[in-house]
Amino acid sequence: MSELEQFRLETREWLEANCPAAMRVPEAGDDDQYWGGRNPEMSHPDQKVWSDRMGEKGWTTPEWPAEYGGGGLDKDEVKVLRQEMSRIGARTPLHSFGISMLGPALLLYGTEAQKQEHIPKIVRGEIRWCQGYSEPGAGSDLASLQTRAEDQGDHYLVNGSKVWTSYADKADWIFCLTRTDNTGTKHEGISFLLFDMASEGVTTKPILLISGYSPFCETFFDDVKVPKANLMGEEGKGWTIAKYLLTHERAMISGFGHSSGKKTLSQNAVELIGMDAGGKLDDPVLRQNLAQLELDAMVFGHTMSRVTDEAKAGQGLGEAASIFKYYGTELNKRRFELMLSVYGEQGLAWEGDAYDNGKLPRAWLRTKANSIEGGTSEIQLNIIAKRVLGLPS
Amino acid sequence: MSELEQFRLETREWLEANCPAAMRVPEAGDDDQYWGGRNPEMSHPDQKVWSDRMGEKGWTTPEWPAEYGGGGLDKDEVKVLRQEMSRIGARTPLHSFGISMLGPALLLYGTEAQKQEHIPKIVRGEIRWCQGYSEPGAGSDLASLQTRAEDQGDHYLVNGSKVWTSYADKADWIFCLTRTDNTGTKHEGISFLLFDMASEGVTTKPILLISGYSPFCETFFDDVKVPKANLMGEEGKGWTIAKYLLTHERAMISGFGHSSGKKTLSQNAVELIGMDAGGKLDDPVLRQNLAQLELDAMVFGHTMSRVTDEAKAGQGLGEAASIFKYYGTELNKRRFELMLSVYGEQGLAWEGDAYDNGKLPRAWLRTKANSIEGGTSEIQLNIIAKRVLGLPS
Amino acid sequence: MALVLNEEQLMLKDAAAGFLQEKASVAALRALRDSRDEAGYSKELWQEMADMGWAGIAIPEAYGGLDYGYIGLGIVLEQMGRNLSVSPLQSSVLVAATAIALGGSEAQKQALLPAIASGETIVTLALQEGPHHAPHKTAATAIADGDGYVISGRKVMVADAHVADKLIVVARTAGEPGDAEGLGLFLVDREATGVSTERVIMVDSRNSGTVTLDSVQVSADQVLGSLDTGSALLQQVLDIANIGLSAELLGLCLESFERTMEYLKDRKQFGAAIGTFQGLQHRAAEMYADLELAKSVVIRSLQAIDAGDDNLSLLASACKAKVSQVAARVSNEAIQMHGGIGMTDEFDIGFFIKRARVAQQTFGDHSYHLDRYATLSAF
Amino acid sequence: MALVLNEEQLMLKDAAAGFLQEKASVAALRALRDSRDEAGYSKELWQEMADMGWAGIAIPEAYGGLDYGYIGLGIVLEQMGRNLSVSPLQSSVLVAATAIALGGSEAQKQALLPAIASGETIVTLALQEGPHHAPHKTAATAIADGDGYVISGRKVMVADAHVADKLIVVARTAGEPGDAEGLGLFLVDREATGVSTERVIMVDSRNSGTVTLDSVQVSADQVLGSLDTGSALLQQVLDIANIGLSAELLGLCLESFERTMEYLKDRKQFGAAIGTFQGLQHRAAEMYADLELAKSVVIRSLQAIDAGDDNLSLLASACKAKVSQVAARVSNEAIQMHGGIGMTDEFDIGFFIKRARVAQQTFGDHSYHLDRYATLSAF
Repeated sequence: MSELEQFRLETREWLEANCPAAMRVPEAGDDDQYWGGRNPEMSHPDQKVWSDRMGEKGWTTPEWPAEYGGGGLDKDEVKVLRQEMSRIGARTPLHSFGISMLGPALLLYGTEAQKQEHIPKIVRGEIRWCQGYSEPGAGSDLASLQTRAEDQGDHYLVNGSKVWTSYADKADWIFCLTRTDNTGTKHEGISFLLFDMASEGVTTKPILLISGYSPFCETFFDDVKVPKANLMGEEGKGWTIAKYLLTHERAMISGFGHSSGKKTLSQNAVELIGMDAGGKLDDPVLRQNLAQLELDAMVFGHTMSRVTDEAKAGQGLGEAASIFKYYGTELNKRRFELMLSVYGEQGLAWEGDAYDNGKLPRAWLRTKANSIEGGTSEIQLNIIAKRVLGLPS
Repeated sequence: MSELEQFRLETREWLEANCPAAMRVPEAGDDDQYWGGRNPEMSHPDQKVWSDRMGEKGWTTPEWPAEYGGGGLDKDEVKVLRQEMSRIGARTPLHSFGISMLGPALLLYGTEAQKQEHIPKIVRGEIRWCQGYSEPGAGSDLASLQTRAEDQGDHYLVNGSKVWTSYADKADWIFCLTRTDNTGTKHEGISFLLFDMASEGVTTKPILLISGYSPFCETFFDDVKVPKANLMGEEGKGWTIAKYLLTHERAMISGFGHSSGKKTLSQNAVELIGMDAGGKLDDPVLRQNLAQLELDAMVFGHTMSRVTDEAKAGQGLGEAASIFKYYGTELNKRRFELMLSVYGEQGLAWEGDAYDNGKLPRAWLRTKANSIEGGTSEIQLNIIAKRVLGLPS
Repeated sequence: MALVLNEEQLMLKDAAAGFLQEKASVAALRALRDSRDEAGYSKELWQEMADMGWAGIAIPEAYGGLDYGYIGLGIVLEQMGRNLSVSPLQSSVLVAATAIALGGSEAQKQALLPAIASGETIVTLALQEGPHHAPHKTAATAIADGDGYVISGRKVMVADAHVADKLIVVARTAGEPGDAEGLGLFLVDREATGVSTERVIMVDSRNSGTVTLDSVQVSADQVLGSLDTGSALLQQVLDIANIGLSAELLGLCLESFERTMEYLKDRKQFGAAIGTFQGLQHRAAEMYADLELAKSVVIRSLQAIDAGDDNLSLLASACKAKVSQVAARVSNEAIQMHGGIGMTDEFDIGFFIKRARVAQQTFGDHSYHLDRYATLSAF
Repeated sequence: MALVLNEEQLMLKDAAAGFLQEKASVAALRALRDSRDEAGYSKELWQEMADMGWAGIAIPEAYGGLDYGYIGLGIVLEQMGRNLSVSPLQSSVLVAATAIALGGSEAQKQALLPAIASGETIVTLALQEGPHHAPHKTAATAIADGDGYVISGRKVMVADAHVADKLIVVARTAGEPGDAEGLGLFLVDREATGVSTERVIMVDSRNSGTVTLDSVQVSADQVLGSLDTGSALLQQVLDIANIGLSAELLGLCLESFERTMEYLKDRKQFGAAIGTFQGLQHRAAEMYADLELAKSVVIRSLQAIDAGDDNLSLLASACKAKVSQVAARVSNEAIQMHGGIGMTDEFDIGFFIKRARVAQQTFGDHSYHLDRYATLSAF
């Protein structure tokens, strides 16, 4: 038996023994996601059990180095782990911006001490992180940020505010872009700080969205003291890290809205609308629009696979993330618009158990932010035009 | 009987007596259009007879002042004349850029002597005009024109070249934008000259288009002498006239492609493709695209009527021509693309009598220029954004 | 007819704009929503509107109306669209009064139209049964029983159901679900035995409702018009309703477009007003052209109702299809061009897209009407 | 399978690109057109291509081919698309050889595949009868007559008809026009008694032709495969043909897009390169994303042919629909972004839109395949 096969057997056995039955049931909604942190929220106590067990093995971050608590697995082993988890329908044990965003940047740009301090807690879900990027009034022009971090010898004094901070009200720590220098261009003088949200002077306020709920907050900093040791990367060079993370975020956001193995939208349409005499969906215009959407979604899937394969083969595309972000979010908006068409006027009810408390229209409205957050579609098109196509400024 | 009814009777009688039978047969193609000029081209000798008779009465330009040879009719009379011509299927007696373009500008900006000299010859089709606007390399940036007209005391010396001059090889005179001054902004120093294409130093060369034929020429001026009296408007203020004429041209070009009372495209599609079991066109995607086109064309027609009515009612829209140019030409391109879809692969044959010598694909290719000539679609969108919507530069 | 408003109509437009901006603006809608108002609309305001004659604007003078025609009603609806004003104008006046005026007996007209015009009675159409507009799929039945009928069925998405005094119930008297013919329209008291209604709050914060009819007895004189002409009457009512909704949508589109243009002029990024970016400029200009088309088809269609044009169905479908398409584009771009702030509940622009989608879906959206347009054009 | 080319395939791509740029560029197409060449393609060049193995690139080695699979053929087709190279590769290799390889008897394969692979024989499919691709509407008949068949009918839009040695004629052996089943494929000599061909020059300056079959006698051994499987075989051939045409269209799109981008960088107006205008930049970027999708579906589909995937029809229709849609957009924008010069025959960019539309229409365009995609997806 190959080593990999051996690994598969052991993994299977371990998962069987350690994944609680309740964690093999699909998540019914966002409430079933486990985000860890100092005061974890749970819809079921086994969420923490499952996350802790996986975190202990480092399997919440299987590909991260073992020296910082990660799983230390190679690519093939990671694939096996995912396959085995999927085989028993195991839930993602831990959702975390520490894993999806900060961690990769920390491994690349953090000091040894920072890695030692923060990564194991991310792996084990002990600290929940949020991201402090956007500011009121800055919008797409992220680098124009104004939150100031003044050098006070052993610490920075941070003043300013952030907006669109996802789950700031639930996070323990923040990774935050601040301005330590005003004299250069706007991309210079930005510094990347890590600090505790429990620090004195930090307050948060949730933002209500048009969808009626929101993970977003405004976050205010009033004379917050941040030790110098919490500077990540060089002072004034934070924009490099920010760009790295933005690219990461773009790839994530474009992943939204993929069907989760349930019925396709066209299958739902057939059930809701029925067929005509010729065996075609009894709404010919909607049928065409659905066909175009599903075809495009399929081909977009091929494109993500191709780009991944090209990267592996060293034929990398470079700026692929911008295409994914642009096309993926626009596709997702199209998909939800068509969902409204499929579900009809009844799909627009906002309240009441009979109408799932407006789950569809709320999700639809939420998609409108996809092409705004993490760099608008317009920004992505600018990036493609200039960096990929080399069109002049 | 009202005066108008009296006029109708007389007109009817005159037309019956003067419109040759051959001129009551619909034009079979561009060859049947009569353009007049010193050496008129004819597919039938009665074309000249008909044009001359109408020109004599001023009815080639019924609404122009009688003192310059025009018909001097009021709006209601013009309408009656059109109705009566249409009643017997009378052809347009004279096609002319003198009528559609230069004339209105002459009446507005010309000196008395210029009007006296040129307008009667336009009305009677004695002189065929062409337009010298675009230059090689200028494209949409019309005002960057380089053709120079040097002041030589009693005349200008014109040097340079023009491109996209429709029928320059068949025209007798040209109205031409030239640069008399280089010192100001590009819109200043432009002068509007009229001159004889038979002048020494004028040569023309036809441009072959992708559609295989073309009315367009390149036109070269090599030390052409133009008398000072042929300056229209003030020296250096030609851009005002040019803009006036461009607006005129835009409205004309957007009028292309209107169905001439024959079958609609969807009716043709039904004949060529047939119906499905449910009584719908047996190509559901094409059906939707056709429906959207015909609906948009109908509503675009409403829009042209509405804007005309608003102008009459003094609720004018101002920059309507840009919308018409933009939307009308884009609509026309869409229409021809759908025609290709309706006529299928056979519609793409290029030669041979059986395939009408490629009339359809040639016309289709020709439409591609609609959104380029007379100000590109992009220029129109810029105009709408800035002048109508007031968006900042 | 010239495709312009005459002086009287222009005055009406200005008056409506002024009144609604003051009393029935987006702020008023927000207040209704946040107070979780029981009725879902302001009765006082509705009475003021009725006192100005709006509830009877298209109703003949003989029945207590102003007789300004549907062009008049369309003008008011457009302004209500601009302000997202909430009232029973759509349900009771645009739809129900139209059905009664077109199909009702003299006695029915006398009994109901003045009451609608005065604002005292609210009537609504109970038509839809499934998720989509599909009148021919009506399954609710009206079975002859002595002199009258017994109606049973379940209706969804009935506008203002829980505040209506009367319902116009569409029920099948012949044929099978799927048949275009065989439908009857019946006047039913909302409080009649066997009728129950349940309020549903929609994404646009307006009233919809589910109506259950359990062996409801109606007398023969409650049939609107005759049973033979029910399907044709319904089509005529729906054509007019769709044109009216298009007028409302047009107002909504114009307002959100104008607000967006203002935002593009004010909002600065990368050191410049974002309205200077040609990418946004071209999209704005394309939308402007679209809006010009929408304006044209709306006024043309409203005039066609009043003129009794015989191609009204074709025009109505063209109108609703085009305006729905434009509304989808304009309302989406309004959010996108506003960026993050457009996503917040605090900012008003998000209210427009919510109302837009409901009005688009009501009585058939772009898909439905583009298909119908093709069918009516014989292809 | 990884959606990338392997090293051998990358070498083939480079070799094809180099060869075609040198010998079969747009200039060569222009020369063929302007000289009104009798054959409509260069026989010498075709022989060179065949000598390099291209005519047998997807044909198994046992029949004289290179056995590089359809991914190999697709690579060459993409480069031919980039250069608008004219040859019988589509008609004789992509379509006819595929039909013979998939459906032919051992004797038919032995007789024809090596001859096609060597470039010595040209075979073409005679399928279409009306203006549109609609195989099930085939009306040409093949009536059993002793051991053989008598074929009558009229075929249009037969690629390379007047220069082909053999035709594969689709004719009905059972059922009525409109039935999907009952079609047979017959090998017919172009010079057989009763066959007449007439050349038609298309907008892309390529050969098409009309073929009239007047009681043409064929023996039983000229049936390709069996009559029972004719319709299925035809569908399989058409799926592969559409994927191959998509590969050609992809090359055409990439080339005209790249030329357009170069033009945007070079061309100056209003004092700046027109490529600085954001309106054009955003459209270019959107097209770029579209092209990335087109690339993906083409390579995925080519691989699926070679892998024998069982959902090939769905993929083939997705591929042709998507690539046709992208081709329409990119070729139109190429003209528009070039402005006036793009309209002149002297400038090469106009040749791309001409070839694009023919390849889009051949064997079904976006409309046809989007409909088929929905049908195959059971909705």
